[in-house]
Amino acid sequence: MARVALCLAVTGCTRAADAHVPAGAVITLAGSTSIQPFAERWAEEYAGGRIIVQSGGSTAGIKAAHDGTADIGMSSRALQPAETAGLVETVVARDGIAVIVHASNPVRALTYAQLRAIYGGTIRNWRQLGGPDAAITVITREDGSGTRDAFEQFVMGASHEITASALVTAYSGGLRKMVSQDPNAIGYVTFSQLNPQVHALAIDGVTPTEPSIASGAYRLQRPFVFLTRGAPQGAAQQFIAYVLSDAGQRIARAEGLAPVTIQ
Amino acid sequence: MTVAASISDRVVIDIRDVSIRYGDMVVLQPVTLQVFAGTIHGVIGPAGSGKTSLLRSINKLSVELDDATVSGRIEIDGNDVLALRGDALAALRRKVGIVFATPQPLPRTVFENVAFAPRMAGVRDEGALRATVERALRSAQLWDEVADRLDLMASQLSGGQQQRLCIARALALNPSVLLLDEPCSALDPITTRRIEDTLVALTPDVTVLLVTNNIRQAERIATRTSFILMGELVETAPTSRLFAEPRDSRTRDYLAGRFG
Amino acid sequence: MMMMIARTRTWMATAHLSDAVIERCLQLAAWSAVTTLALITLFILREGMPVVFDRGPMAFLGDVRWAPTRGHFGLLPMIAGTAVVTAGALLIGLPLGLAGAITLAELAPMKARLVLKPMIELLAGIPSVVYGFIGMEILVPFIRERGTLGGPGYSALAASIILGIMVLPTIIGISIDALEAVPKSYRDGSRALGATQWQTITGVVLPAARSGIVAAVILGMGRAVGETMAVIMVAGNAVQFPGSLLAPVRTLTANIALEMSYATGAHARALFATGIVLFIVSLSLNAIAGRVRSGKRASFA
Amino acid sequence: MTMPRLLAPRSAQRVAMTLMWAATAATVGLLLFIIGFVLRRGASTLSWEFLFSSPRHSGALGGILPTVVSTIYVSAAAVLVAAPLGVAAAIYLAEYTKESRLTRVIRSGTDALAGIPSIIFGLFGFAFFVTALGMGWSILSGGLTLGLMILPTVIRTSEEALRAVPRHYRDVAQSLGASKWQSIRSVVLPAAAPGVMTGVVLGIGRAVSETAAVIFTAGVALKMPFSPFDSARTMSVHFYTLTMEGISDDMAYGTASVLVVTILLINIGAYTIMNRLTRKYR
Repeated sequence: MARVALCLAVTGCTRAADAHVPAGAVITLAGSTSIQPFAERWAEEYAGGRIIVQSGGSTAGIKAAHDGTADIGMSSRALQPAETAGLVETVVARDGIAVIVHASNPVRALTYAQLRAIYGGTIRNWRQLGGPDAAITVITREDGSGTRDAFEQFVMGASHEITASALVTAYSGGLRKMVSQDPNAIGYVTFSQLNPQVHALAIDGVTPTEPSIASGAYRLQRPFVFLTRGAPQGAAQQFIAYVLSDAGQRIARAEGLAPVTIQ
Repeated sequence: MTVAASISDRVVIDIRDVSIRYGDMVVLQPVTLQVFAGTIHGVIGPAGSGKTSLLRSINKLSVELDDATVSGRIEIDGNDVLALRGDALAALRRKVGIVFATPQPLPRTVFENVAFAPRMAGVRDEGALRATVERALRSAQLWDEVADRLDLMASQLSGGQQQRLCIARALALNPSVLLLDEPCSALDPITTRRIEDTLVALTPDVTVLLVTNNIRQAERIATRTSFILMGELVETAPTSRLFAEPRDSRTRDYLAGRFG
Repeated sequence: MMMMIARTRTWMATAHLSDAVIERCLQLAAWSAVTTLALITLFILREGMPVVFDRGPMAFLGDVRWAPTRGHFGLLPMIAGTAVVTAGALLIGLPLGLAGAITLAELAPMKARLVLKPMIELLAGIPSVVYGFIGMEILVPFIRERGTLGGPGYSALAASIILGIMVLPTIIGISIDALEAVPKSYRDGSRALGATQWQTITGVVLPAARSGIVAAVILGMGRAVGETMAVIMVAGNAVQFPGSLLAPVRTLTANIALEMSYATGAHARALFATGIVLFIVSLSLNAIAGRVRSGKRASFA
Repeated sequence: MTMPRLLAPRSAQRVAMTLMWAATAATVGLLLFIIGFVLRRGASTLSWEFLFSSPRHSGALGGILPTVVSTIYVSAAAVLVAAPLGVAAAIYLAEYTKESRLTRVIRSGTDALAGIPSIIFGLFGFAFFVTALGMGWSILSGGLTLGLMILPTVIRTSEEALRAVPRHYRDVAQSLGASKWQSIRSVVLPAAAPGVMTGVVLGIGRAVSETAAVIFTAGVALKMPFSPFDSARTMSVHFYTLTMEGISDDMAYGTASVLVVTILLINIGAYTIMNRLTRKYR
């Protein structure tokens, strides 16, 4: 499975894949930058119409679905109660967030409490976790990144904050590269970003795999949600149906996401 | 070789009470001077006496490029020079050629140097340009030496040839007046005489105002001569009378070479 | 004769834009740089000031926590980060740069100078992302794995070294101008009194060129303060007061570029506020250098 | 700064000389090392196919053609802004004004603009061109931002070139009836052309190697740009993204090599223009 980083740093592309432009209705998707590259992959394969994919972040996507500037809003976080009014949510895939360490790191599993302590800056040495006597290099994403939001939501909770001494990078691929180069590093990337250079830890005994994410056993994950004003219909409904079809879900799996409709 | 007395008494350049200063440094006291049509008018005097500033004011170069302040009135064929600006001034300058002390060819070929003024005046037709260039080079007595090398870079000519090129360049638009600022100061005696012959040959079609610190040169070719000392016009007279019986003692001393 | 002049004049005026119109256009162009500066000031303030007004400047200059999505906009750590990294860069760039400038201006024969000077200018031409890349590939692992050094490798030290190299062309270039402005007679006089070349340089030339060199240092600082990409790649971007040179830091510039992609609302405005601080620092460094340099000219005028 | 007294002047001189030359050698050595390091690593990826084919999988495979084209478009847009404005400003400063309070304001404003960090240009470009003027992330926004950034460089070098033109060219041209503008256009400017061109080419060099100001104005879309309003990822931004995303080391080295070679050629070009043409006009 070609787990190649697809996430574009700043997805400014406002035009559909120009490889081939199928006839039929034009649908605009807007929202989460995490979903955007995968939406483009679906758009490339979709024969039922021309798909324009824009970014702007989950909040922008939710707003776009509300005021109709986009046929389908994309959100990679659960909606707050106030945001759900008039919107129908359709989960099209799930993206786990894998906690990664250097391949040579003996530590293979952590609890959520330990993870919170590491990122909170209270546990500072691998020895406290059964690893070598070395300072832990904590690496995180920049403020505003969807992946960081999800990590903070599930691991840190409202009361804790990620330590100020953590290294910060604006690129998930870059974070993975930093972890792969520093034996004492710990970081987190989306499940689709995993590659053999780094090792994904089991959290509370559950290792992030496609099934464990799909089933919800692996709790550190976020849903990829397509939002429509009212029940999806017309061209939007056809595209969502395509994405949930076997073909669409196989693309999701190929891109490292956990499909929702196929095992 | 003396020159016939002034051919006509029509005044081409009429300078009345003209004084020049740079900032608050006065370089020329009020000067009144007439230059008659078709003559060569010499202006002699020691260096730094304001001769060059006066000459450069006649086509207003001193005002535009040297930040000089010129008061008084300068008329060329009735045109109030100091009042002219912009395109009107440019048009006047096509009628008033100027040659500087050191030969200053433009970084172009011989042909393009002479053709510069007509091109600026809007002449496009190559045939007309070639004719103008040939005529100008002939009247500057340079044609025989460069006829077959017109596309040579001007900088490759000798000093004397370059100065004659500058004269030809100034003559390209048939100016009625030619101003020369010590044209031969950088040239050897033989070339100097050639330039002098050229200037004499230009009259009476062209009126020549020749600033020179070479007293003999003025004596040889100037119809009338003015003597300026330390920014003051001492006296003006037909050359022969000025050299024979100068009215002012300072002129007599200068001509005798005692100072200046 | 008058008729001739009149006819050519009218022809001239219509055939092309008259001089006055052209002069007007050139004058407008002359103001283009100043207008741009004004526009930049206007837009940076327009985007950044609202959040400063409604949260108060102390929220930015008095706070040490930066969590824009949670309402914390403390810039103090970044200001400290910028200061540490700039000081570090000068520690490296000044000695090397001044030595380079002295060699090129005073010691090198003309032939060598003609070869070396363009190479120094080429050093300035290299994109900062390449410097950052070299830092990531060589410097960071070196710092991490060296016994005596250690730490995550991404650190103030790495940023200082890279910036030290990057400011060299600025310091060398402007110092050379300062040294070359010192009249040759100063050197001849000193050597005539039996001083060695080095004594002449240290005793006569450097003091005479002092204000120019100070200006070069200040402009070098400006270059270091304003660098973004190379710093993001090697400094680690941690929002903290660096305990040691081996600790990661975040500079003002890095703060802007890191989060600009996803920032919205107050977060985006906070990044513009960061820009305002950087803008003020750069302008004042530039102004100080200008005054120092003009001070120099005055003494020689 | 003076050497400590403990060394006799003679030996102080020798020690100092070695130190000075060592420092210069180190500086030049650094330059050669950087270029060597990048070119050696990138050599294997460099090929015509790499230059002229499109990237696949966000740049992990294939070539960098779109980024080469984007770099050319953005730099061209920058020059179209900076050259006319810069040279016109330089002409006004060199030919039309005398040193006055006004010219001092213009000059200090231009110097201050030169001192502005490129990230501030990025912010400004984003706020002004991308958002306020609604050009979005595009070649136009990027080009305009870069154009304003290299404007001071063009103004400074052009003014120096104009001032280097011998004074008498103006005397002669205007005395032959050329108007002030004609004398500038037909005599002074051609003579100053080498210096002006050098300034413009150096400006291009800076535009090509710029990243911070471009990433927020021209965007990062890895697609072949067709219209000035298309978002475009320049080579330097592509190299930065490849490196920071850890997408592919080979592609990163290859892009870096192309970038460094381009900058080398531009600087060498500027230098030769400066030398060869001035000799012709001297």
